Amino acid sequence: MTRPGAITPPEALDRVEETLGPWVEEHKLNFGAVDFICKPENLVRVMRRLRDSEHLGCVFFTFLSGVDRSELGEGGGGLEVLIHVYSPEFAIHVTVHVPVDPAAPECPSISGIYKGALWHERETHEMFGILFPGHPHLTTLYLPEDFEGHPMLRSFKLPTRVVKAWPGAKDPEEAAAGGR
Amino acid sequence: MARSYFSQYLTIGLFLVVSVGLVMGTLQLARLLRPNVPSYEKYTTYESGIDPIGQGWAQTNVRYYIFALLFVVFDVEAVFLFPWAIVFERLGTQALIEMVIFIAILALALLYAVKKKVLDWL
Amino acid sequence: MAMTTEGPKPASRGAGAEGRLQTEEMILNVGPQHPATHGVFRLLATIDGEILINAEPVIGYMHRGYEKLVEQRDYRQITNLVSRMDWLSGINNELPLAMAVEQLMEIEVPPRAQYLRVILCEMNRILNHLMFFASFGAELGAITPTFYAFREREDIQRVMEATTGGRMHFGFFRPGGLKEDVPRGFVDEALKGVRQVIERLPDYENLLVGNEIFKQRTIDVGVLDREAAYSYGVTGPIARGSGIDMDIRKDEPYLVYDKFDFDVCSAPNGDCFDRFWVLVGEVGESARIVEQAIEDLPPGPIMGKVPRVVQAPAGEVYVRTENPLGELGMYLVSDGDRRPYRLKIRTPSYSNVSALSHVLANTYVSDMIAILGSFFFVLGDIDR
Amino acid sequence: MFDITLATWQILVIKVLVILTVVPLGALVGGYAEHKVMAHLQHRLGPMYPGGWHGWATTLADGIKFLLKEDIIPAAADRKVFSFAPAAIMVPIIMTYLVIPIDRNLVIEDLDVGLFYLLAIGSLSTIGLLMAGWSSANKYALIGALRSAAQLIAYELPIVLAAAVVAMLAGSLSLIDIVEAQNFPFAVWPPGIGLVAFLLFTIGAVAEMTRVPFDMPVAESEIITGPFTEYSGMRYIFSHMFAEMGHMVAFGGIAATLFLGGYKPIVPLRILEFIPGVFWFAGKTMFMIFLFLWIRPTFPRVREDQLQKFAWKFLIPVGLVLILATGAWVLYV
Repeated sequence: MTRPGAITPPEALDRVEETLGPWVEEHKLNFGAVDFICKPENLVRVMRRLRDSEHLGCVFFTFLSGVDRSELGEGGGGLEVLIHVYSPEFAIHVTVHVPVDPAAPECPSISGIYKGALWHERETHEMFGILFPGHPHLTTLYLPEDFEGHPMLRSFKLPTRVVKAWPGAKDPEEAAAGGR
Repeated sequence: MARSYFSQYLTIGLFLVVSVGLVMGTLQLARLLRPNVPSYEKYTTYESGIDPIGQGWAQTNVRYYIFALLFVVFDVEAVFLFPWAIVFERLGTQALIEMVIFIAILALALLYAVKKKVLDWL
Repeated sequence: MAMTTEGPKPASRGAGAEGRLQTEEMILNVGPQHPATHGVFRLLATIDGEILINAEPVIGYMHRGYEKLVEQRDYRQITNLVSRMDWLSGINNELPLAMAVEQLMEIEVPPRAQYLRVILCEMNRILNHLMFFASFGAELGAITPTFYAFREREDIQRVMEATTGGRMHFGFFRPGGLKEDVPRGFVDEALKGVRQVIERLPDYENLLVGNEIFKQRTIDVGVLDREAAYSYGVTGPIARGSGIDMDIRKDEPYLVYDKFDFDVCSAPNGDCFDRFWVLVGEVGESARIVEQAIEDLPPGPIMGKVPRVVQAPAGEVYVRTENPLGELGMYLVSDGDRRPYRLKIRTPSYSNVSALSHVLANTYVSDMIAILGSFFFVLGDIDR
Repeated sequence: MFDITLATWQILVIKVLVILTVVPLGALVGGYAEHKVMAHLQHRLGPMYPGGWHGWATTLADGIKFLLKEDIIPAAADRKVFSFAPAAIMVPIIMTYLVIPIDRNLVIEDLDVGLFYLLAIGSLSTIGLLMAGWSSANKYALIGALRSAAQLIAYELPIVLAAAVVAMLAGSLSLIDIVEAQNFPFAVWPPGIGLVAFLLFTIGAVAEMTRVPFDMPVAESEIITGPFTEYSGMRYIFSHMFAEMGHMVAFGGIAATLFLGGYKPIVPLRILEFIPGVFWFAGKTMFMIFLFLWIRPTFPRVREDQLQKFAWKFLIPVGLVLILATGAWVLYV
């Protein structure tokens, strides 16, 4: 941490807890980044606080995406929206996990707070099928408009791999055993 | 004098015919040599590889017509300038002063155009 | 240079004589097949004569679904896959993946490998920046810088080729270290290459930066203000051209970047000229880093203690590196398998280009090209 | 009415034939020079293979290739105008060669109003460009055509004013008279005036040829090739490549005639007169062409509005002042 004005991760965790305490859960440090879970209904308030609070100043929008944790094994969980923001002033990394209902995935749009989310939300929408109410123009970004399905969900299998397994050896043991 | 004058125009006419012939002849030669394999895609209008939105003959904002007007002003000036240019040495100072006045009027027109900001677009 | 930091000016139609004329706005497709878009990138431009009213970038023409593909492949295979995202800076793309796996597996990378990673990454950065130096000039109609920049690139590219066997897609970084050690003569050739760049760069710079027409075309054109840059998540030379001094190599030094002496180039105005100026400045800084790294290059192994099968333990990590075009981040979710459970790739060009429509409103059609050229992006990096 | 003997006809035909071989030849050599000069300015070799020696046949091969290309007229285009436009662009350019004196006696027709004729004929190609752009029914072509029209008329004026200065100095519009009036080339004498007029003319010429830095109408990174976007094969060559080269040779010749003393030796020395005028003329023309070629790899391109402002706010006022200065100089010095 050599950025002038940077604070250590534990300090950052304290500040986040102090500022956002009641609205977020399970704050912890994960490889130097503050990591917490936020319910969709609190998201807009939390993100605005993160950006505008003078103790945090997370004005830099890194990314927004989704994770389908349905096959992650024990303690996995369901579908979530993943947001990462950064504070250039204090060098704080914040990762926000927003669990959404897999049956009717919906998460408020934060594109009014971070303009960068405009594209990221469109991508997450088409890839995971998550709706972002409040987004001004929620259309497909990458996929053709008539594409069916949401490719990044775990239930969406890559047809090529279903039809035909990977032809080569996948790891050294297999290769030694006579694979290609 | 008259004869040579007309023969000069005859030369221009001949040259015009020959140069049109040169261009058209080459195009005809190309017609004999080139292939012709029509297909639908070849005859579509190019717009960066996708179907054009709207048509090419849109009524665009021609900001340039102001320049055309300005050009007319100055090109008319040129018409007067060349005859003057040849004889002004014989006519002397008076001719020069007259031209100064003429050019000053035109320069005023240009100045007016600049002041009206017709040269700025944004 | 005027110190304007506000966004694009509103259209104040100068001429009093017009206005009563009936004109139509015209929708013009710039791209996907257009000389100025560096690939299949489309800009849906609404124009009114020579004025660009607004422009909406349309992407996705070469979306390859990397985030899905990596879920089917093990970490070894992914190395070669991510190398193809940003085809101008292949080796930089491999770095965050290797680092993410190393962090989860707690692998210590030997110093020689770290130094070599720095050298290769910075040489790749020079290649990338020279490419944009070339293309920006070409877009503004100056063709000569293209050839000069490509001549310089070739010397460095040859060193990279001799080392890794590839000219664009290297596949050289592995979790734990490098594929193999550098060949004999690497040190001399690499030093020769970068010293040549340092020596000739001022000349090339003057070709454009010192040219009055170039200044006219770029200064105060396409201003991206600081707040918008933050909000859109703009990084790299573009953000630094808007007065943001973020550089991950300095802010959170990874590899051994904290051992070298280099400056973060930045410029305050956020116009095309500043972006370009930062880009050119970074070439020199990268060359300096390579010089220092080669001089201090320690001997030793190039591979840490890595198990035969790379299997990242369950966990999540976000690793970010300073790609030539900005912050390349990879959010790796692992369930302990040989394959990543989820790998979110945050590419710099994607965020940078999303800010384009903000900058492009109310400019000249000609400025659009200057702005596109100064928003250094690679299509593969946007579409992944 | 016309008392033209057979001999006059023969001479005329020979002259026409000579000029008509010079035009394509000049364009071919100009094209080759463009390849090679630019390559060497950029530390590279340029074409090396066609023809054997240093790729001398490159442009020839290019020409034959384009001759064999399919001619495509878009379905949406206005067919008649579209196919006629290349001729409308090319013919006026060829017509300019009519009055350029290659040697004291080698000129097709020494018109009394030669200079005036040159300017009048030269501005006709604008119509061809507009025809090409409009008939293509392509947005890029339309933008390009409007740009070319605006640019060509704007830069016509500096050329006209510079030419008027020459006419004032020489007291004649006949190009032969103009050459004869130059004991020293006008570009170096009279002091200052000639040089400024020469620069005005050169800048205007570069813009008229739509070459860098004034190549907005055909800026390939913005509007593909402007008015010629939809053209292919021989029509493309005539409307763009050949027209540009023909223009370049023509402007080189005109500049050599008006400012550099045409077919006369560069300094009025008796010893130098044993070299035929053709060589002097060719040398000066090539110098001008080299100048035009040199400009291209040196500059980026300017923006359309900057280009217009440069013409209207700088070049034209300078030209007007220059005319008055010339008048004063001729009368009182």
